[in-house]
Amino acid sequence: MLLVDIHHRLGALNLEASFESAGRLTALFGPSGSGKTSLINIIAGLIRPDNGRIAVDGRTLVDTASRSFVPAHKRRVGFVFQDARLFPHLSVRSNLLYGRWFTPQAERYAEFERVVEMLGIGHLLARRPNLLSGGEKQRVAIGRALLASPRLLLMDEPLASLDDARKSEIMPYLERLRDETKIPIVYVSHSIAEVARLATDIVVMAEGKVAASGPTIEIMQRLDLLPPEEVGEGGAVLDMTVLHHDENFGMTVLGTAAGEMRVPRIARPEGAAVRVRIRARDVMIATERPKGLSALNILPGRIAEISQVDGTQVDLKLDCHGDLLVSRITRQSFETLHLAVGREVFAVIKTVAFDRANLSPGGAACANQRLTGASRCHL
Amino acid sequence: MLLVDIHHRLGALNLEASFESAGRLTALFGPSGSGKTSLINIIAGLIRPDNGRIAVDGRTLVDTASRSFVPAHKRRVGFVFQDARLFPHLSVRSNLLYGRWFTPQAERYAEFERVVEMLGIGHLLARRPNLLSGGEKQRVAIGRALLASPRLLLMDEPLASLDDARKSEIMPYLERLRDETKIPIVYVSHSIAEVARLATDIVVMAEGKVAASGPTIEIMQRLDLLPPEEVGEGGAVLDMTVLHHDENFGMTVLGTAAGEMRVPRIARPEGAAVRVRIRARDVMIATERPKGLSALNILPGRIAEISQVDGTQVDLKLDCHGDLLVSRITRQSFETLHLAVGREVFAVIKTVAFDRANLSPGGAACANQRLTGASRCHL
Amino acid sequence: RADGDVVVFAAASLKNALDAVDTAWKAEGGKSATASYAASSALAKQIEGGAPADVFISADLDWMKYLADKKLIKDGSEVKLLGNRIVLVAPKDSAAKADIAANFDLAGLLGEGRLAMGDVKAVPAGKYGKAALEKLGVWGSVEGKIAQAENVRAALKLVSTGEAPLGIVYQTDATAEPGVKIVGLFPEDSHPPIVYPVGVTAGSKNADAEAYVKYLQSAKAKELFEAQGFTVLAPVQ
Amino acid sequence: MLDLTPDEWNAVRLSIKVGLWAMAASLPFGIAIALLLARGKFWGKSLLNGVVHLPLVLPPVVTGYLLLLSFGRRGPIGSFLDEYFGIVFSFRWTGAALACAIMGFPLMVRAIRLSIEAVDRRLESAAGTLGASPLWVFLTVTLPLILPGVVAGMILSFAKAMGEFGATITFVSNIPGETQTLPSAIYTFTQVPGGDAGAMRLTLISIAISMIALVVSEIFARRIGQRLDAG
Amino acid sequence: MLDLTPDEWNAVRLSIKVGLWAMAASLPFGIAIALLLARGKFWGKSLLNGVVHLPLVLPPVVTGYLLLLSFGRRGPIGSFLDEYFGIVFSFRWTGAALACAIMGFPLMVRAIRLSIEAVDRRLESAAGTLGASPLWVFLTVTLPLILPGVVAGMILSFAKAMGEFGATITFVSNIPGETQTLPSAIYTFTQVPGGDAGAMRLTLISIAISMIALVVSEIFARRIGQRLDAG
Ligand SMILES: Nc1ncnc2c1ncn2[C@@H]1O[C@H](COP(=O)(O)OP(=O)(O)OP(=O)(O)O)[C@@H](O)[C@H]1O
Ligand SMILES: Nc1ncnc2c1ncn2[C@@H]1O[C@H](COP(=O)(O)OP(=O)(O)OP(=O)(O)O)[C@@H](O)[C@H]1O
Ligand SMILES: [Mg+2]
Ligand SMILES: [Mg+2]
Repeated sequence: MLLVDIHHRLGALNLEASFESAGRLTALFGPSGSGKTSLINIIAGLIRPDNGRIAVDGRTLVDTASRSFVPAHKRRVGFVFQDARLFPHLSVRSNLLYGRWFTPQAERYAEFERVVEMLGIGHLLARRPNLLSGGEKQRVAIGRALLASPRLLLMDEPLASLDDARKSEIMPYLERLRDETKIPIVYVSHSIAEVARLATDIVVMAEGKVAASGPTIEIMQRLDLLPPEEVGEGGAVLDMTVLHHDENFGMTVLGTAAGEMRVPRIARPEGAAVRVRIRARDVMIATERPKGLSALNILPGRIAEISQVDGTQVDLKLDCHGDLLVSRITRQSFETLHLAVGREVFAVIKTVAFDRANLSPGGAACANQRLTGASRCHL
Repeated sequence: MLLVDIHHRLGALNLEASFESAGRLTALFGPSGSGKTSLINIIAGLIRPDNGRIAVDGRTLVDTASRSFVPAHKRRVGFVFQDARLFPHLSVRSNLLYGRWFTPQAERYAEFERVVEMLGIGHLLARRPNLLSGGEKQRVAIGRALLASPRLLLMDEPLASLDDARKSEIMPYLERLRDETKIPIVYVSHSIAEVARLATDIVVMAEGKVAASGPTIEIMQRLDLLPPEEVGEGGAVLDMTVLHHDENFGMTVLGTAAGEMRVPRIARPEGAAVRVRIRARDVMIATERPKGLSALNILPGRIAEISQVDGTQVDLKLDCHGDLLVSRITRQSFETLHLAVGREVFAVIKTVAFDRANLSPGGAACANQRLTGASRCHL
Repeated sequence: RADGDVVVFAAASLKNALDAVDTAWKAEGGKSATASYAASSALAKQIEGGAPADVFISADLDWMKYLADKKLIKDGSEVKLLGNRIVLVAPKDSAAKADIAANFDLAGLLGEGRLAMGDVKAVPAGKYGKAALEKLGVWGSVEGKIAQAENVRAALKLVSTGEAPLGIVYQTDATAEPGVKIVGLFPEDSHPPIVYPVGVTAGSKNADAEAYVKYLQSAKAKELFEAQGFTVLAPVQ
Repeated sequence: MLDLTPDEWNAVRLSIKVGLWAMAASLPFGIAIALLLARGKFWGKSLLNGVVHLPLVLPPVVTGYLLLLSFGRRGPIGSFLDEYFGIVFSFRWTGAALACAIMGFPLMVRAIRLSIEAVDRRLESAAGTLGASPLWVFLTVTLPLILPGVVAGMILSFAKAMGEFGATITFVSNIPGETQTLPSAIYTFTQVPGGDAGAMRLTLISIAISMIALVVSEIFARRIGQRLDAG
Repeated sequence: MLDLTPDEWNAVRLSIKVGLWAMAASLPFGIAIALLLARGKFWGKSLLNGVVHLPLVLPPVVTGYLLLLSFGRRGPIGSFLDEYFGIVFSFRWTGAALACAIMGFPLMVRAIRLSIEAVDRRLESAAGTLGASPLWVFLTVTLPLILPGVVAGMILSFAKAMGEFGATITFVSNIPGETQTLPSAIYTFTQVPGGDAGAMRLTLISIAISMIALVVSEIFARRIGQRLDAG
């Protein structure tokens, strides 16, 4: 539970952020210079806001009204800086272990070996930071923050200069952190894929203000909030259950209100909750059930809502027995197929459209939805 | 024309890079710590290689055999560093103009206003770099390198911390640089989308060695070269011609050997060459021509090649009247549809699958292909 | 430094002579003496500041008087111990000749050069030199050509290095310095008497201090002082 | 050349002792004052800065007199320290060390201050977020980063002590075996006829000691430098 | 307090002139030597470093004698400079400036060197890739970045010149209006009984001048500091 309600002036920028995020991982999303870094600096206690209040899990970190201010070193935050900020006089190992000195024994949950292995920095431990490559520095910085076993993790574009292979080794760890240790995380990223996969809540910032905030599921459906280039990445986020695995074809069958969905095999037991992002542009519409098509997932549904994006593309919301899918098609198709609200159609989704980045274990989003009292989780 | 053939020892890393790239934009691609930055440092003249030779457009920059070494400041390279490295004592404006002092009047091709506007840094000109946000710094660094009007542009993950909106404003500029001014560019990136769009040639690095190198079209088809997480991004890159625009639906019809292809409207005149990346995972296979489907592009073709990726997915190469498409489907679909080499099928591609990142003007790749004597461009 | 040592604060120019006297005193069954050599001014101020000195030997009367006025010197212990002469010196390769008398042509001898001497306000040799030149009536003609040094040794150096063609220094220094030659001796009546007074400090608790001062006036000491070119003023005891 | 008299040996030993003590004893104050001047924002900062520079600005003799007046047996600070702590400076080697420490202080403070001002404060805030209190941040981040300046300050202080003479001889006089340091001994030689050879001999010894100290400090500094940036 | 004699006024003026010249004239050498020591790799670097520190290590009187021997009228360097360039140091204010410059030189070099060693060399290579030759890189990147050290070095040199006395008076003696700087004048006062008041008056003037210089340098340094890191 993260509560932010601050006002702070930074040169020409008027940072005015007010939101409440019930989720375990809150993504800050917004263009360059919109105040994301400044905001997490305030959360970390590195900047004292002109006025306002910040509380995490009920603990007030700063409140200008009551003049309380917890200094940075007492906040137990793990901060992954946008610039790595490694200590040049310490070896990588000492950098990693720096925060551990200040963590009470009982509260150390991050294991050194585990983190080092996950980040692939075992061979760097004896080195000095100055000779590391950009990505190596960033990984050490992530490790340093994690190994402080923080009670609040602030990550400022932590994966920006990492290759995708490395990203996909780190992301599951962050997911476990989010879901198992329940450490609240504030995560700045420009990558919708990352945000959609990791975030339970999203705060969209623009010019120092909060343009929108809410659970990931809601924000991701609002394609209008996304920058034009990222719209194709938007879409529905559904929470599903693992029904069974098809070991022969290496697939997993997920159950959803809309029907069964076949995705590449995932390593989750039967009955487990899984969260699936279905990009709007990956969902085709067919007016009759297609035959002889390589796409395995064909879900019947009803057009619930139609919105024109610009003159050329149309977004459809499909109600598939309660689950909501978003599809983006051309206006040409839209007109050719005579689509209208209420019409029964089929949503066609390729199985391979689900890469690992779109599948993440755990129904964290749902858990949060329940916390906030919303009930649209399985809508 | 970039020729690299060097060997250099850096601590534990044995950098051994030997490749020749005829293209105007050579992408360096590879995991963190694989030696990309070190390599472009050598090209820039910041590191003197233990031995080897580097030549750009016939000009030898370093040749340890003949003991020639052009010092960095005489190479006229524009270097966008992974860390921005702005001059802290100069304003943003002076940072931007720094290289201009050293550029002969006649060779200045980069216009200040144009670059500043493209990078969206007009409001920052009077500022000191230390107060800029991460993305702002990166943009100024790009501007500084461009405004030196370099004869060789080296960019080390230049867009890593930028949002996609900003990226898509910068990329066309880089494309124009590549195609119009013919400045050779070496570009380090982890993003396949960026690389596929911009690069004429790709050098894949791993542990200091060149794992593969060649024209983008070839490398992108070799899905095996891509890291597992990026495979979905791979696919065919085709050079097409603008046939006409459909102003009503805001679409452009492209001509290819395989037939017509409808993509979102692009701002290119009729007859212009366009390069299209078609992700393997965006191509569906149908054994009979689908009806009532929102996908607009349905191209008949013949299965030319089948390769199993792992037990669960299959890559098909389709020969569509000479153009080669790549499709990735599940093994389940593959078996259900009884696919085999030689079978006539339909490739189904949604129009919205082409976002701007997949469409880039100019047949740069082709031009290069011709230079190297290869003739697979319209294969 | 042993606890019973007699601590002597002496003007730095006395070092050679006094070291020899101290050695002799010890050899003849006296105690050992520890000498601290510095500028008379500094030593006087230190004694004023509570320095553990038993005996003070000043290079001029002024600083002795300064302490005596402040009741820091034992009444009646003060003795005018040594005398010295001031001389005109030139670098040893100089052809300068001078007959020091009233209104002698010092300015002409100097030419463009400067006359090196101790600071005419601060350094005893400088003060004596100025007095002598005034008495001889040549001060006015050379006043603008003086190079005042921090101490008489520095003035000597200026001459021996050829920096200054002439200088006024103590006879003791001039005879011992191979780099200079004595061009002339100032008449003793041309300046106030050059006196090195000695006295026992009021704060001294060392019973040997008096004996030491007495030994300074002994025949042996006289011999040693004269070996260094000093004249001994105090009668031998 | 090395057949020194016992007094001269004493002077050599004493000079090293005084130099080391002056350097070591002023170090904590040097760091504290440098920190205050580099980081602090308080009324009277210019004044403090001026006071720190005084020993540089004043002729050493004046500094010596001022020390004599304040730290002497009869001076206010001197008598206070004597009475309550039994610390006596006047005419002891401790006084020589005090004089040298004070004369070298502006040099030490300046060097350390320059280093402090060059520290990237973002590293300190990074340490703060990791749980280090300001004191720990200083000990584990700031101090290691300013080591080059600390080493420079120490060597300057030591070298100054090897050459300091005016303030020392004025404050604690020139008592062999107690307060006669090498420079005082050299001075004494320059004050008597025929002393040049002796002065030269002691000067060479002084140079040799300082050279050793310099070389050691340079090796040390190079190590630190390599650690901090081999980039 | 300010009813100074003409000679004293001369001493004040001369001290400022000598201090400024000593500072200005040694600056290019200071920067060059600091650069050499910080960056150079050559045989004899330790020796050069030692020589630079000599004026700190040697008693000022010895430095004065050495100056006299080498830069004096008959000294090898002095006669050479006189013959070929018409530059004369002996008994001139230029000699006082030379003595002060040399006494302040180790302080200046150390401050500048510390700053040079703190420069992020990656910025220099960035400038290189933009086409700046090493000289331009130095002028447009290194020099602005080391300004804090340069300012510190300058103020140290000036302050030292305000207090320098031993080497100056030994080298060029104490000629009112020509080589009598404030410290020499103060010295004279301290050597006569009852001169304390006069010494104090001149000392206060000397302190006042240095304070003004210090404050100006601090303001300047703060400006630079703000520009370099307001992060
Ligand atoms: N001077 C050096 N001494 C020792 N090792 C070095 C040196 N410079 C680089 N390395 C090492 O060489 C490897 C390659 O570094 P480089 O910066 O070229 O990687 P990179 O491909 O740019 O990685 P990234 O994508 O993370 O920036 C890294 O493991 C790095 O630690
Ligand atoms: N101390 C400051 N004084 C003046 N302006 C500042 C200060 N700190 C930040 N800014 C400005 O405020 C804006 C927001 O900066 P911030 O670093 O928070 O952006 P950001 O959202 O993190 O951007 P990016 O994605 O590029 O890192 C920027 O325009 C920056 O230049
Ligand atoms: Mg930021
Ligand atoms: Mg790199």
